[in-house]
Amino acid sequence: MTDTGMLRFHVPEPEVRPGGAPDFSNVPIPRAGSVPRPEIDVDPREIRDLAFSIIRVLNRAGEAVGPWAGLLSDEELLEGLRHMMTLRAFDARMQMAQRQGKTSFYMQHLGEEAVSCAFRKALAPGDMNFPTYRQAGLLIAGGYPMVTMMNQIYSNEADPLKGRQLPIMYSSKEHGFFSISGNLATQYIQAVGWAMASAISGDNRIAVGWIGDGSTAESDFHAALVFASTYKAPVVLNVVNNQWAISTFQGIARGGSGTFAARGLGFGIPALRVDGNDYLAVHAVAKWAIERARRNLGPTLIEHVTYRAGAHSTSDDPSAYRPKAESDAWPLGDPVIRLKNHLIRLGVWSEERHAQAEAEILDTVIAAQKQAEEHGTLHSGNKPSTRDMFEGVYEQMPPHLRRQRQQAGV
Amino acid sequence: MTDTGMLRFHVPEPEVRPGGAPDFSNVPIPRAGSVPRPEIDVDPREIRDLAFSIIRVLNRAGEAVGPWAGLLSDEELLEGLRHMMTLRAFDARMQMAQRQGKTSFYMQHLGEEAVSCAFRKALAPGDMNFPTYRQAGLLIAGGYPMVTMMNQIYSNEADPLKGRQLPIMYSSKEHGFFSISGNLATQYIQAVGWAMASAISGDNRIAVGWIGDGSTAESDFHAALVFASTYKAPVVLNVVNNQWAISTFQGIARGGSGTFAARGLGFGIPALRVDGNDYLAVHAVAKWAIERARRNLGPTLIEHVTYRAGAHSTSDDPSAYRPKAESDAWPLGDPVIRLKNHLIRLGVWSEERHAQAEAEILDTVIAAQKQAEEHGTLHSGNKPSTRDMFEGVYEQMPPHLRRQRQQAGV
Amino acid sequence: MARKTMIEAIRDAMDVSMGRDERVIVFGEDVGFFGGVFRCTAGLQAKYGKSRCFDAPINESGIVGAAIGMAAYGLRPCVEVQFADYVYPGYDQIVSEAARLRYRSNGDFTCPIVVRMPSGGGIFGGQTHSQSPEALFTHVSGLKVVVPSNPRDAKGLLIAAIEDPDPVIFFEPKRLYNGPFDGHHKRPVTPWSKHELGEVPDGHYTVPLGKAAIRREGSDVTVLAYGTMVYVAEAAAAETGIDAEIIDLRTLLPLDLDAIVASVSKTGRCVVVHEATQTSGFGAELATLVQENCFYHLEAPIARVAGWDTPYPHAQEWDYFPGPARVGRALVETMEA
Amino acid sequence: MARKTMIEAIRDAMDVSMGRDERVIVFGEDVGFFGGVFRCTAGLQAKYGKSRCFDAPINESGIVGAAIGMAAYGLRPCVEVQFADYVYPGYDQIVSEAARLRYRSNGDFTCPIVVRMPSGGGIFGGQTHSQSPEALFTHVSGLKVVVPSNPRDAKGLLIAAIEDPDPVIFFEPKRLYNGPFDGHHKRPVTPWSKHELGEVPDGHYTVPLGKAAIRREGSDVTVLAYGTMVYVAEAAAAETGIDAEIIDLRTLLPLDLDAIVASVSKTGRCVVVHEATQTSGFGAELATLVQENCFYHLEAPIARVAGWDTPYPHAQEWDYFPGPARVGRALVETMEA
Ligand SMILES: Cc1ncc(C[n+]2csc(CCOP(=O)(O)OP(=O)(O)O)c2C)c(N)n1
Ligand SMILES: Cc1ncc(C[n+]2csc(CCOP(=O)(O)OP(=O)(O)O)c2C)c(N)n1
Ligand SMILES: [Mg+2]
Ligand SMILES: [Mg+2]
Repeated sequence: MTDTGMLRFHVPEPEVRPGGAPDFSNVPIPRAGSVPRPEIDVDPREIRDLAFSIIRVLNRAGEAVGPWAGLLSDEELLEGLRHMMTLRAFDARMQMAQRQGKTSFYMQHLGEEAVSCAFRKALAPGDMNFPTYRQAGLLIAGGYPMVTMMNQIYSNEADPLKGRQLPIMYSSKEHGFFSISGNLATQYIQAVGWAMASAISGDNRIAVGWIGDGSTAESDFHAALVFASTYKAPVVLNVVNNQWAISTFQGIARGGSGTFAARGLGFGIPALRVDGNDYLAVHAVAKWAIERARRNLGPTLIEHVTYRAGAHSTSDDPSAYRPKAESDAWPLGDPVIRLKNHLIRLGVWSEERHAQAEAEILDTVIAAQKQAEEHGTLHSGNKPSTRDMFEGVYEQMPPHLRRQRQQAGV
Repeated sequence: MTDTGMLRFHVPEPEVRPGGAPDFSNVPIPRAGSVPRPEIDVDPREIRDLAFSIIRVLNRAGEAVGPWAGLLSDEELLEGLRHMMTLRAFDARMQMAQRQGKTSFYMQHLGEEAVSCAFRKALAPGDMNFPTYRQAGLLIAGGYPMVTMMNQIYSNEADPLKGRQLPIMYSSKEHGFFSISGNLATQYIQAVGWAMASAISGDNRIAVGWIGDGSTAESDFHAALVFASTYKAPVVLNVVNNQWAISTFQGIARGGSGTFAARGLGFGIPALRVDGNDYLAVHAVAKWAIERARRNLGPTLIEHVTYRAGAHSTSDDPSAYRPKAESDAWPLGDPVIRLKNHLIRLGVWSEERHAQAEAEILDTVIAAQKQAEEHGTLHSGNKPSTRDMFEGVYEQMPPHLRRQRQQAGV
Repeated sequence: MARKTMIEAIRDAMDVSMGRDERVIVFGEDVGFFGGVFRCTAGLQAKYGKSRCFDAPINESGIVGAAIGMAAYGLRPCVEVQFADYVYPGYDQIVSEAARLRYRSNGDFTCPIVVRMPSGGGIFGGQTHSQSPEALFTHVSGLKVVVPSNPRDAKGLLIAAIEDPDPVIFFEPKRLYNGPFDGHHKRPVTPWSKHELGEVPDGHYTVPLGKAAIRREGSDVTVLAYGTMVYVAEAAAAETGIDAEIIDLRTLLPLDLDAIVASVSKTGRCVVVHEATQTSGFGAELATLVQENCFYHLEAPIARVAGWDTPYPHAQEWDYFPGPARVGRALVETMEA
Repeated sequence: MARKTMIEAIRDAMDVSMGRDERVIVFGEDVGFFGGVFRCTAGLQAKYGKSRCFDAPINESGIVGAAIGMAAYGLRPCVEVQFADYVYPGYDQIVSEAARLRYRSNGDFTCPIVVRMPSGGGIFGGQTHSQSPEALFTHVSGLKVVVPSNPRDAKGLLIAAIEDPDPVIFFEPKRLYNGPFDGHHKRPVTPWSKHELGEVPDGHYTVPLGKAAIRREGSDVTVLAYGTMVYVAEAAAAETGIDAEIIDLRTLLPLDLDAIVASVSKTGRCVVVHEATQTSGFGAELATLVQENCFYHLEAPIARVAGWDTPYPHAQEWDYFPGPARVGRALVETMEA
């Protein structure tokens, strides 16, 4: 045996822990506008670099620059801002509702609003998302009623899911939003299956998979990439890299690859990284990938580089594992502020109008909340019936469940 | 919705099916000696090309050329030839034994002998392989007694596994050969775990994972790469691409990536492709990767490009799904013949000595077989006892198994 | 009416279903060009094209997961897992996703998939080609679990499964593929062409899920069995001369409890048999239901005959397999108890 | 002797084991720096270093698979699956690999691993944070399955599990982490600091695997329970005034059948309770064993009280949870039968 000395065990560590000063100076951030926009039918091998860069549109001055800019009208941008502000207000209210005991659990999007809101606007009716629990922007930007979302969160009598699911585990086929599973990554391969089905059926609808940075480590991520690569499925596979998986920093899932987009390289799948806090960049990259899929050019992997500014969920307290100020130090800024500044720069928005919009949106959210609470909250008011608990396990209730329902006296 | 017409479903197909004329002209085969040999501590990003080339040492003229040549002495090469010839003879006899009803099942290595035989010689005592069912060369080249292998295949009274396992599912800790599982890919992450344990323990032994081309699609392949990448585990991860997974051509598992080695790129793991029918090339690449692991430089992924010349197993008939002549058309030739020609070229071997060695080896195998058959075969002679069936489920037999053994009357 | 092997009957079920309904598609490892290692899908790709019958990568989670996505889209995938022993990598998708989708989305999305897989031992397949993991699925609400025992049922049950609006796990006792095997492994097996239940109607028909069949009427003791064990039980009854009523459950979930209760109430005795390991096997559920529902009719303890609680061994296959001798002994003991 | 919560007791067990044996290592999702979402491993990384307690990627198959490789090397990994509901991606590694390794290699390689996971409901965790999948493991030969119900046992059983030469699945009823919960969800829970079994001896001790404990002696009826249901059964007995003998099984596999048979032979009646869905739950095995072994002592059918055969609902948590009212009703019915 060659004597090469003792092996040492390597465990990656984040740069800073609570008590330390956050430092993202080693995260390379390319200038906005600097990354080229390849042709839609580019050979994936020619754009391997895009897996290691970051596509950005909005620069520090609030201008939209470079080849990925110019896709959205002022009205569309204003609408986008409103969606993100709505999602943020919605989150704040529901977070509070949970603290008030009106429901058991909540998960917010703070800092990540651009990702799902902007992506949604690049989709066509009939396309299907397979979301995780952190893409409610797909619903908000898709016009799904906030009251219905709240009814689900409250598990009240008007909950479309009859109280059966954890709060925020929405489902709306009509709005292209697949039933959220609490199990990580399972839905990624399902998105590929849905896309395969669309191709098998000669349809032109495409599917969109969503996964978090931490969850890319899960094996179904691999299943999804293998199937997407082999069958050239019309699917966009999104990785939302918000730097954290509960208390675990992204380096544990990512390992030595440098980026999550890099995972696509091993499958011949075009892989792009995008500034996830840049509404315009997310939208432009989404458009590109969606067009590829719809033109039967196959799957695209997109890593959205963002930051989870809030806690993982209402059960989590991030101060135990990361510096409090880390969020402020995050070099890609805040998606709402960045789009606001851009609109102000464009001359179609102002601080006053923003403050006013904020107030209006809050009113709308509060009004929706009031309406939802008329149908009850988790522990008070009307609730889904115990009978509902026995329904829908199968299309037709089998005899043993019927007997159990009788035993339950309902 | 953009009207982009109908999606079409894509299913990859092999170039030829039975009835067609085999054609590998589209498989790019680099010249022997043309691929550089990087420094052992190279940055993986600098050698991405190696995932798309093929490292070869033996040229058509039977010379060993290029930067990967020159590691093995004549004696070592002669020994390597003997190992491969032994494995081939062993396979032929056991295949026949299965046909004669002496056991239930057999799987041979025809055409792939170089991979496991050459790899084994690059390992040090104490290193641990996590093999699939097609690396018996690790045992043959490691000096594991053929009779013991046969006893296992026959499930006879001397079977070290007491008749419990399918034929060829060997296990020998002493010989660095982890118990084979019939379940594909499961052992790949176990290899990584073993390597992590070695690093945790400050040991200097390394682990080696083995998987087939088809099985890389399995999710545990991903688990292995994630863990290996994250913890820089001292492990060599081998993919034996023998072009087929039972009736399924490699394109179904590989998809659009071009090669299996490419999978490593997404993890920052150095990935090399090697001519799996070239004993010298396999050995040289194995040495390189093993040294990396032992020097704590982390994992390496190696794709061994070879061809399964025989049937998948004794239960399979490949003429149903691929042209009979495909094996002869395989551009990388036969590993035994190539090494033989090299040794002849070196002047240390001849056709006569080869024929003589063949006869001698056959005698040795037949002698071993005779010895094994004295202990019985699956359906005749002595066998492991029924009592053995109840042993070893746990270290200590729990009461319910004791009761069952009583019921069984043994 | 043609005589068919169980393989042919299963293939016929998929053929008929694909012919009637464009949404039915078939995929799995080696099922496309080659037609499956047991040849259950042979010819389907040639007949229906590569888009409706194709090879899958070796990833059982991917196969089931993709099928779930396809079902959510509106197709009706019928997928093959090469051996039941290899279903575990797909277990999460089945348990956490397929089984829960209708419930958790309140019917917004549903999951009409069939997961077919050869199960059971008796072919010297060792621990990884012999398992009977049905009890791991009967514990999962939202699934249906089917185990046919003959070609006629296999076809009708598989068509019913494909048409069912919910996910169905479909076990194919591989030892029965070519003939009714009664556990007498040294005797030649009668081929299906010589067996009444090898007569398989042409075209479309269904055998409803959730209905058992009485294979042998009798008054002494009720035997609850499914798959291969139906024939083992028949042999045991014949050899012991005990007038057993043999119920072939066919569907384990939902279970035909009425048929079971009616029979045991009549016989007052019950023997439960299966190939799977005994502890926490489906026999435990059966025995428990019988004692819950027929307690006052029972004249003897309900006996179980099952695989021993060990992995399935290779050489000791016939010591492991619960053959007619063991079942016969249980019948005798139950009668004498 | 200090009073500890169940979380502290479990942490203590790992601490003691890591202190005594260098081969013991601990990893899982969020278990390293942070110390686990339930804080069961808090402080272990700081004390033993990153090589012996670390964060794992979110891949349950990887966690178990790596642990198996480590065990084959010679370490003794004790890994955490964040919730029992998320064990399924690791199911194949547990069933096909950990459980079979000793057998298939005839002891050449062994697999002394512990897979810990919080299980059970009562915390409004919905269908993915409430499951009790123990029966999916009791069917698998080669595994041991443990469910502690109090801090003292939890520590002793976990140390025993870590020292056991075979793979152990260790369920931690999360509703008991902070106190003995009896199903009266509207009443405040007594903390462990006020409960006798919250007294946890310092240092090393074991509670042997495979031995049940009698929590309440009684003569009317035997209640077989484990985990949270032990306290629900206690409440039901107290509220109905029925003199129940309550057996806390502690280990489901291997099972302490002697204790069960002794008790039922004495009482002649038996009620089995668990949180998991009823069909093919571990209660089926228990009821079957009781009727097999105590048939002639039984004066009434063995009753099961279990989770309904639906996914675990969110809003209807207390309609689903088998609380003291349902258990009490079963006790009364069993006494009146
Ligand atoms: C299969 C599975 N394992 C573990 C969990 C527990 N869990 C819930 S969220 C989470 C972290 C996910 O992190 P990431 O994928 O980065 O998504 P993020 O929360 O950051 O959006 C974990 C481990 C789970 N839900 N499912
Ligand atoms: C989990 C699992 N799924 C399916 C199988 C059935 N099976 C056995 S070998 C095989 C093909 C493997 O092909 P490959 O990985 O290329 O290895 P090769 O046989 O070519 O060496 C399949 C599908 C299995 N053993 N395990
Ligand atoms: Mg994250
Ligand atoms: Mg292969």
